[in-house]
Amino acid sequence: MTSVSVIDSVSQAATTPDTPQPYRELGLAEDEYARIREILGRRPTEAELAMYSVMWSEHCSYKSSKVHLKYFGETTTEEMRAKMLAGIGENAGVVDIGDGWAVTFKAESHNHPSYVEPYQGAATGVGGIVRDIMAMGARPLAVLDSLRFGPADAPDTRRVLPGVVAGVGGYGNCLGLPNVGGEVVFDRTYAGNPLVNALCVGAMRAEDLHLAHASGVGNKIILFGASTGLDGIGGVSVLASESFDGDESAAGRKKLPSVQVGDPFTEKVLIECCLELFGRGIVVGIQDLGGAGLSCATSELASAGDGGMHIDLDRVPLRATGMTPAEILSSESQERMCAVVKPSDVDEFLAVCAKWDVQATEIGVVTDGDRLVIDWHGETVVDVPPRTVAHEGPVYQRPVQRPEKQDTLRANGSAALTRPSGAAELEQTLLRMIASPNLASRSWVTQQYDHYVRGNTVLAQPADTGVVRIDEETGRGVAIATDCNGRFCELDPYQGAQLALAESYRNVVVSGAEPVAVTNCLNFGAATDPGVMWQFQQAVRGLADGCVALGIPVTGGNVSFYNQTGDTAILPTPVIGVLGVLDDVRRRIPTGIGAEAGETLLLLGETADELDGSEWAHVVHGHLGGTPPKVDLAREKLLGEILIAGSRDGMISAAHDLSEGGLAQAAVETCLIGETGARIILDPDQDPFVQLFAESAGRVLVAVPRTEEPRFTEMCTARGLPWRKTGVVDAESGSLEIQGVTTLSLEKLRQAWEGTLPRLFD
Amino acid sequence: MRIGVITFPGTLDDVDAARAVRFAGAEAVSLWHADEDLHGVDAVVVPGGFSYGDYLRCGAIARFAPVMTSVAEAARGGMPVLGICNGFQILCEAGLLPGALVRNAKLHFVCRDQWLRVENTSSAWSARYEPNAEILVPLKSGEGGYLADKSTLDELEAEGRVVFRYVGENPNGSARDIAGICSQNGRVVGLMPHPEHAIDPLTGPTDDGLGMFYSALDSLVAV
Amino acid sequence: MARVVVDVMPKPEILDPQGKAVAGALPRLGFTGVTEVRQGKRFELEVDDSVDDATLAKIAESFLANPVIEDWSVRRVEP
Amino acid sequence: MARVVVDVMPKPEILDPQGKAVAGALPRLGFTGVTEVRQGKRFELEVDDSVDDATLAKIAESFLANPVIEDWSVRRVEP
Ligand SMILES: Nc1ncnc2c1ncn2[C@@H]1O[C@H](COP(=O)(O)OP(=O)(O)O)[C@@H](O)[C@H]1O
Ligand SMILES: [Mg+2]
Repeated sequence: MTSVSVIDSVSQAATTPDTPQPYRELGLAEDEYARIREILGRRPTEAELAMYSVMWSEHCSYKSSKVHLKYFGETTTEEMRAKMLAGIGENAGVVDIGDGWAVTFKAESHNHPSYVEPYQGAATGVGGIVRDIMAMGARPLAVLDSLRFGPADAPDTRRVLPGVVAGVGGYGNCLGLPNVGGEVVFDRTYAGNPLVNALCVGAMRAEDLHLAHASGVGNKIILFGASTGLDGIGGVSVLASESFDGDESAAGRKKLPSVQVGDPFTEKVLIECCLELFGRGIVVGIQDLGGAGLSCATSELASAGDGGMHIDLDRVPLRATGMTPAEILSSESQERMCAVVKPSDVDEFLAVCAKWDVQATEIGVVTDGDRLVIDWHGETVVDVPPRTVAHEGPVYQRPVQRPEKQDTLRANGSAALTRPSGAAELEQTLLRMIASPNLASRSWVTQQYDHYVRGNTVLAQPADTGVVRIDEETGRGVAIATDCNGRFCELDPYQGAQLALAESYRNVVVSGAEPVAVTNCLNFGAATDPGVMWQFQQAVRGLADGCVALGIPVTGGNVSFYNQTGDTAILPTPVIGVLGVLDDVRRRIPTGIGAEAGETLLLLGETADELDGSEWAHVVHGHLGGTPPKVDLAREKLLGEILIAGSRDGMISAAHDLSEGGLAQAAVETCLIGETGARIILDPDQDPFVQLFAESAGRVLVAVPRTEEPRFTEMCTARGLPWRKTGVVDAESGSLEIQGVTTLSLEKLRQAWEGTLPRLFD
Repeated sequence: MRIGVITFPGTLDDVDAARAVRFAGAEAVSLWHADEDLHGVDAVVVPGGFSYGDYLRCGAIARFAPVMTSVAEAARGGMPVLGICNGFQILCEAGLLPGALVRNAKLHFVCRDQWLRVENTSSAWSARYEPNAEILVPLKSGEGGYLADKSTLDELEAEGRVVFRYVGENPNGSARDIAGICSQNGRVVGLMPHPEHAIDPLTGPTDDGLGMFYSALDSLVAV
Repeated sequence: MARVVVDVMPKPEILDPQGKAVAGALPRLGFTGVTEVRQGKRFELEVDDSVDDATLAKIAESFLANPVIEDWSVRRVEP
Repeated sequence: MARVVVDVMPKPEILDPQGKAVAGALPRLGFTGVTEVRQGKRFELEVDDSVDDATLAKIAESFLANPVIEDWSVRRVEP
């Protein structure tokens, strides 16, 4: 490798305009490459080409989604914005939750790496999102993971799922972050393309918000955390093979995997180190190193600041020998952060890092002017206007076309499917449904996650929402849930996105928390497919319009395109996370019944004959078609207000929202989680099958102490929320009775509900 | 009373252990792994987590930390020491307790609420419980299977040094359902489950874990 | 019957947090002079004589190791 | 400089859940004829020539292995 003597410097590039460059292999289009040449007034150096190519990738530049995502900003009103301290465009959105506390949360996808190497892919997905939260100056509080796999009984799912779950747990558990929720969904469209979306929530005092800005000429740039190696340089290795022409070892690099191995211990000490640095007030700006590594961190810090930046790449601690500047700049080695520090604070900064045994190196300085300049072995290898790398990437107006098959899909409703009739068939359907992979207990998964660590988890799986205490004195805390029903989105992406929002919102309000903000992780097929872009556009609009109706803003999110196996795209999967606030977590409403003797069960909301796209149609008939349940966001909001009021006044002893699997599923879960029996009395005027299995939105099953029943139902009536007394808690019976249909012992229900995942994956 | 809580790089449950100490009415003193000084504490808790990432073997690196030299010496002098989860692993690695902890039988990390029976009520950390009391506390570990050779196990049983035993299905393949043991003099106790996460029904399954911390305070007063 | 050893090691360019932790700890324990450590797995298999080398390679490649991040080697040893 | 390999294996009398899991999975993947599997660790160390065999043994015995549950062996190999 010592055979390379020529560094592709800026001056070299200026004098060799015709050197052919492998921009296509790096994923740049002809016109994109031309634009880089135009910006620079010469050909880019290898290092510059590497930087532009990673930063202008779909993942970093949002080039296909930008024009649609704008809609979030356009629809956010001043009122919705009132509590937002930082929004879209920052590393993560930040909201004011009162009492001087600010909360930040964000989700990110790590889909493809998790297919290639399930354990490490999922693990580094968690690691990456946690660093995003730290880059806001927050202490990470908890994580959630939203997962999608191929059919539960497919052999490859047996490879992918256990690895992903172990990876999420392995990393998160070792960081000491409680896992407080998520999803596990199976559908054949995810078979060659699982989804691994990780969400992290963090908290800070509002005045400690650290934005990623490199301001103040003369301030130092410090890289700290792990060394930089050859991990994840993927495509950039073509550059190495170009310049190391004929060199065996370099040619070998072409095969480098774009998979990284995580080191959660290093991240754990990095967290503690960052928090101590924040506490001492010696961080001017901070940025995590995620996808696109140093390219991203340096160009984003410089472009958001008020000056330029000079980096001495020779100072970056390396783990591999013979790395080129392009490789160093695009390495995705994990567990690294970059900070901007005043010269007078550098010694203190380094001392804190030394205390935590965290490697830290001054690699550059904030300069006058507006260029990002990077030197290597005494030559300048990068000299660019940083905004052109970080913020002024290409923007595409991709063709959008509603697919023709959409009409056929919608016309093919579930009405023609054979429904169970009679008590015996209903009972059999219920047992089959609760044991089906999408409805069965998730405890095989969630038992692998520590939800106790740090002692602030007030609700976690199998509750509808995770609730974490932030302030031990006052009891202030947050509730958070993620949801998406991809089948509904396939039938109608606009409405499907709103249904996902509605469900996530409902999951938060059933804990008694007040929703304040929304994040998302939008997983779709290929952006080059006009039908996929239509799904995307519709989902974004549905979500944004839904947020306006609910009065809470989208504060950030993530887009993942190209999730498909061959030509088959995944179900459109806009995972929606809703964050809520509890002024005192002691008033949280649990999910299981039985906390008080003799509770009454009430069903809030209305049930319609809505079974298109339902779990029942999927499990029993393998059917998907028709129109999804209707959404009424005003009703969802009212439902939320009533649950919050009920929680404040201590009128509700348990609440569980209805979603996939309908009332039957919710009733079984609330009994099993509460380890208490109940009797359900169906409405004689409505089809029992519809009542048990329809998936109408806007419904919650609540348990109220008998003494509170009149007061609570009067409140519902007065505010126009339909409710129906639908049963009683029966602590003595040890069974769930659905009057006129069946009586099933909790033991039998538990076996059916809990047996499935262990049977498939142990 | 002052109870020290050690923090190694990678320790996670130190804040919880400190909170439990405070809930029990004592002062929690944080002890740093690199500092030999025990700052005059009356007892020590070695909390859970993943010290140094636990990549080699749980507790294998932490036991060499300077603070552990002092803890070992103090333990020999009769100071109550409680090792929880990773702390238990560290005490075994350090030779303060016999045996070793290995991967769970099903190879998965397990986080769940676990019933335990208190079988020894004379140790420094269990005297507050009724004999054979059953308590519910979280268990969360990937390498929680307790192992020792047969003669060691027999000796532990014969000397009544099995302090806590799992009730119901064995969660991790531990020999003889052992969840926690103590030293010969009953001053050093190690267990895999987490009493410090069972101090308040708001954030844990019960407050059954507080008894361990009260026990230590009792034993200190009695001395 | 034959005894087979399969060694699985992290690829040289891939981060090895386990080896790193060991290497970092050694000087603290008073052992100097160890400049690098990599940690992998060792499997010892008892196999019927019917199992040929190609099958062993397949077991190693497709199951015991993940070739994306790990190298492996198989050898028969004296029992 | 020398390259040293340290193998650490669970003692024969100790239950080895990892090895058992591998042995159990192989037939499901269509591999028959493997009758027993044990899983341990392999360390590769680069050491200065100053490090003698006694020191290596001490590193293995006191640190890389837990003699309560594991056996170890050390050997120098060609680089
Ligand atoms: N991958 C996961 N990680 C953590 N928790 C999960 C995961 N999948 C499901 N859960 C939890 O299991 C419980 C049941 O999940 P689910 O049925 O999807 O809830 P819901 O229908 O209320 O959204 C919830 O508490 C959820 O947070
Ligand atoms: Mg729910």
